[in-house]
Amino acid sequence: MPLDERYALDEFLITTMARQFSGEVMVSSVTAFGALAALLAKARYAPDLAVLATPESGMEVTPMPTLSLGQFLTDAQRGIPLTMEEIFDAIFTDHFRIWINPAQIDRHGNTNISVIGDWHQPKVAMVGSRGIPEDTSHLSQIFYYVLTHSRRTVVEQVDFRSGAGTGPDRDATLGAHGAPSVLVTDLGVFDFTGPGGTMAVRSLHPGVTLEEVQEKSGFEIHAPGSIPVTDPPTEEDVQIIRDADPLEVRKLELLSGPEAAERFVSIYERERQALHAAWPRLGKLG
Amino acid sequence: MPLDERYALDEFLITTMARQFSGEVMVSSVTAFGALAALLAKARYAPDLAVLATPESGMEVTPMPTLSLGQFLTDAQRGIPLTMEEIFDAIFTDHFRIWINPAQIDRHGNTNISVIGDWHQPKVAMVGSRGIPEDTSHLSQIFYYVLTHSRRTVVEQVDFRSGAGTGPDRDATLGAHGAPSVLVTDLGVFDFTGPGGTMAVRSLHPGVTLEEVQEKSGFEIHAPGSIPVTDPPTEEDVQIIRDADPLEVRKLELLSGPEAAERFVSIYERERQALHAAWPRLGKLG
Amino acid sequence: MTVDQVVADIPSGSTVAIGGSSLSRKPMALIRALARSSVKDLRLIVDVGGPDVDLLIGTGSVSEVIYAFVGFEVLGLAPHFRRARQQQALRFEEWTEYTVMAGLDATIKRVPFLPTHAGLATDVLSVNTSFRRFQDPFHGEELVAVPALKPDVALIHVNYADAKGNGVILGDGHVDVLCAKAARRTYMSCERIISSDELQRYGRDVQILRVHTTGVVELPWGAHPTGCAPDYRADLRHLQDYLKHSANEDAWREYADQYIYTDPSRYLERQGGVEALLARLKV
Amino acid sequence: MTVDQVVADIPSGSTVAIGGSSLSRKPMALIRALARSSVKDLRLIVDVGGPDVDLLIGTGSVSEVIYAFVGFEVLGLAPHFRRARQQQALRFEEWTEYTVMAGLDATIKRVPFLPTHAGLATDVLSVNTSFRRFQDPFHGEELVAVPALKPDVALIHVNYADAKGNGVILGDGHVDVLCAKAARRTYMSCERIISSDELQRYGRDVQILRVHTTGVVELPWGAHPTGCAPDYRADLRHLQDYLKHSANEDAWREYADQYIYTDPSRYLERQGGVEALLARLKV
Repeated sequence: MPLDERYALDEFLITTMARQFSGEVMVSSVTAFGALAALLAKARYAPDLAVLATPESGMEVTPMPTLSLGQFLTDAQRGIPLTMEEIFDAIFTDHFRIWINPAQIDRHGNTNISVIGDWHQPKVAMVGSRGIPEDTSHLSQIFYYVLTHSRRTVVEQVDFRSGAGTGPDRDATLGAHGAPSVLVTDLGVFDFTGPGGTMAVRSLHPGVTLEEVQEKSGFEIHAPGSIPVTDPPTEEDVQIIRDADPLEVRKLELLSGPEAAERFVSIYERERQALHAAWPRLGKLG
Repeated sequence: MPLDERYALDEFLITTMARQFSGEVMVSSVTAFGALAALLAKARYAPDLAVLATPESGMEVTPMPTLSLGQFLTDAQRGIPLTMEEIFDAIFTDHFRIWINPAQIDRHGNTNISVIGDWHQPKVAMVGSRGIPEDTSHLSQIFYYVLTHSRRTVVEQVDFRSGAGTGPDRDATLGAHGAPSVLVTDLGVFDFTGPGGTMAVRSLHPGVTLEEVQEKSGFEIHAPGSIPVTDPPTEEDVQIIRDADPLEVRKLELLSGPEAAERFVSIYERERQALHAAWPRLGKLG
Repeated sequence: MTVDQVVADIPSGSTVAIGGSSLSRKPMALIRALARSSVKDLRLIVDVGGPDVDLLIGTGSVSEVIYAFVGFEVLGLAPHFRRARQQQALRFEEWTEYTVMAGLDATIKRVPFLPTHAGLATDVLSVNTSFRRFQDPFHGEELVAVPALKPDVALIHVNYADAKGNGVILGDGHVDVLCAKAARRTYMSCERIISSDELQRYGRDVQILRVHTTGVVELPWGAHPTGCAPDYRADLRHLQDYLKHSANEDAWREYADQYIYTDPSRYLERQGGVEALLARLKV
Repeated sequence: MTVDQVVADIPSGSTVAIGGSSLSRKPMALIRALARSSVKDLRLIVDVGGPDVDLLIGTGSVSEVIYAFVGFEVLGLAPHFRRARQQQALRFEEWTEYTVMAGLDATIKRVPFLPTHAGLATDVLSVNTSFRRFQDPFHGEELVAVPALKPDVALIHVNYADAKGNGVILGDGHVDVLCAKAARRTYMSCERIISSDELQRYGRDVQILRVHTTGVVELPWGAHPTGCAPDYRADLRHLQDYLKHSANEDAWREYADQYIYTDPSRYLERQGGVEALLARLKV
């Protein structure tokens, strides 16, 4: 999408993600994008969210995008400490939301973070399915985001189903439990309301064409006759994001190679100071 | 048994109970006798016990026999607060011991606290089996005590099995899991080493004869040729019990009728003061 | 919320899980509100029940009780429970302490059952027809399948809560967390509503999370006559009075008029007022 | 206890459950002691693994890994884990976060399995042959049976512990409590051993109970290079160095000589000493 001087791509995407939240649910902050989307949503769009500092740390805190300090935020802000058991109970009772950033997502919303190639003879062994099977078999809303929409990330069929998508297998075994609901990419917003629960365009970001999307996807995405343009962030949205992420941890997710490494080191060196500036009580704890 | 001026029956029985404990296990204090047995054992016979103030309250505390203050002891002594889940995990992993006081116990060590008569048409509906099924299906040692050994309490067959005894049903379904190990009554100490896992005399209290036991039991209890006499408490045992129970809550369990009611009221009125005297920090909490 | 709003949300025939344990932290003010409403045919789920279950049976509000225990501990048996059991007046289902927890946990984990050995070789399995014996899918070991318990409503009483529905429990937690998570709607009374900032100071004593609660009511002494550690102990004198008044219908009507058919503030006055309660029960 | 006594209790072929989560509170000093011993053919169980699993694979101590995740979070993939997976050098079994917890919990509850919907409609069920699909005994609903995971040994690192084996965890608890309860023997390292009286001040942060532990070792910075909230954050610079040295065998031997084949106090010296660590990592 073409850049707009009022906001960067990351701010556009985070705002779009924030606007998906609703209700009184726990929100886990596992990536910088997820943390900022939760924080912005809580401030502007879904005031009842119960936001966590890390996948597991204290509830009712203001997450700060960080490389290594998630748990320390709970300490600084007090917060309500949780256990893994409580996180999973919130998942099973559908009181939990999370933005997941898969390596691959396919036509039916199946997602993969485990392996490229055959699981038994991996081309690239990634990390393992973590808690995505639990999320996708229990939550009524599952949010995915992909920062580089391409034929490598948005694929006809994932190499391995870490997360359950739509289709007969889900219908037979999970029934009403869970289903992928939204995918936000750098090109648009998608859902799974196409024929047979397949991916469909909900809106495209300003300046993005359907042709570009189809060209960058591993399959033909269902599109309605008239496609809305994704609403851009407001000035207030952008300001909230910038204030909440002075170290610009969010930028790391969009970078790679030496530029990312350099930025990474600089953020890591500065994050303690930023934390102490945001939560002065913390410095006194030691 | 004939009274001895050096100790009362309750002190004799509590000491006998205390001497059954061993190892590093949690001990729940659900009755005054159980609490005092745990406390005495910890002081003299099984120093590694982790003693609880109530069935569920803090670990590593000094239980005080009480009518209503169990939970407050955790507060007063700090202690390590536990949850019901932790109690049951300790039961399932066999790190838990408890003295249970059933309404009936039978030849095979089955026990009943639920109902006299048929469960569906109760003569006396008591309280329900509580956690006794869990204890008896998981603990490798299960301790019972009965303060009035009689044909009403030590019976041929319980009216309802709240707790699993020995025998084919246990062998078929529980295998190596759990089994009743000891019964202490006002007449003697019994175990379940008789033919087919039936009740057997381990020792008789001073002055008690086998004839008396058989007469007061609903069935013939297996007895070895030579029957030991139960060891009496030492002076130190008795002193520890008396110091730990200045209100003499333990005496209540042996009383009934108006005498019990009167003693009950007096203990209830005085127990806060006793608690504050034992744990002066508590008075400052309010 | 007010107690009346809570009761208005509980229709006749509801399945109600109750927190606390025998004489400890029972949500008695909510129970009394339920008892004086026109609600009938309640199906109660308790792990360790006491005056909560007994009072609701006494006012004819109950059609079924699922329980591991109902009693008055040191004071003896629960009179209305005992009478109803002996007269076979209601439906009763005897569970055990862990199986009630497992039944609630099954609902939380969204599975139809959880397996256990508890109950094997006892008569609980013979009289409780909700349980089922089955063989585990790996080795054919015989186990008990504990079915999911699905409360419509949970009622709990805690020490402190914030207005959003996070609750602090300072004494024993009993099964309150399980009740709150398993029920479709959870109503929580508390000794005092505090600010969310103040609440966060209690750390891991914040045991009830607002995503699992529907409404909060401030009801000081809301557990009376049961205790609420560390704020007050159980009022055994009042409970002795309760037992005396449970001996016959006239006496029970007198008790009900005095203590049930009245609002929470008048209830406290009839205990002699807050000062007298403090003098008698504060630890 | 000392680290060497702990390692002496762990024979080759043991099944070892490891606490912590990726870059948080991994018992790294115990892991390094295990890595430099002659112990082989370990069967590791981790929920969320990181440098713990990767290092033990790097030193050839492992024959099988049961895991929901192994990675270095913001730093990327786990190099030895990735290589071993791609070369099919060891046996791997992919589980999921909750099923690892459920497998440990099944052992704690002494049942052969626990049921869940997790894994249905995913490929985890196809590649993980330990799971079994079955139908629930009540309604025939299709479920996954998660088999009990039975660790011989659990290794965890906590903030404080008393000499008796009660442990305080101040940051996230991860799956440490489950590991400690499920394992036949649990060894716990801690930043500092404190008196039992002092420990009791931590209330519900005392998460590890001594009845579930076998031995305690005082090992300050024992989680390094992972973090131990609120005492120190993860040492991402050291971990970057680790990753660089994992590129080839020579570099890895250099890393191992420097940081694994050395005792805990020399390890800290080689990090620049405690002062430097404090300056870099204390929050």
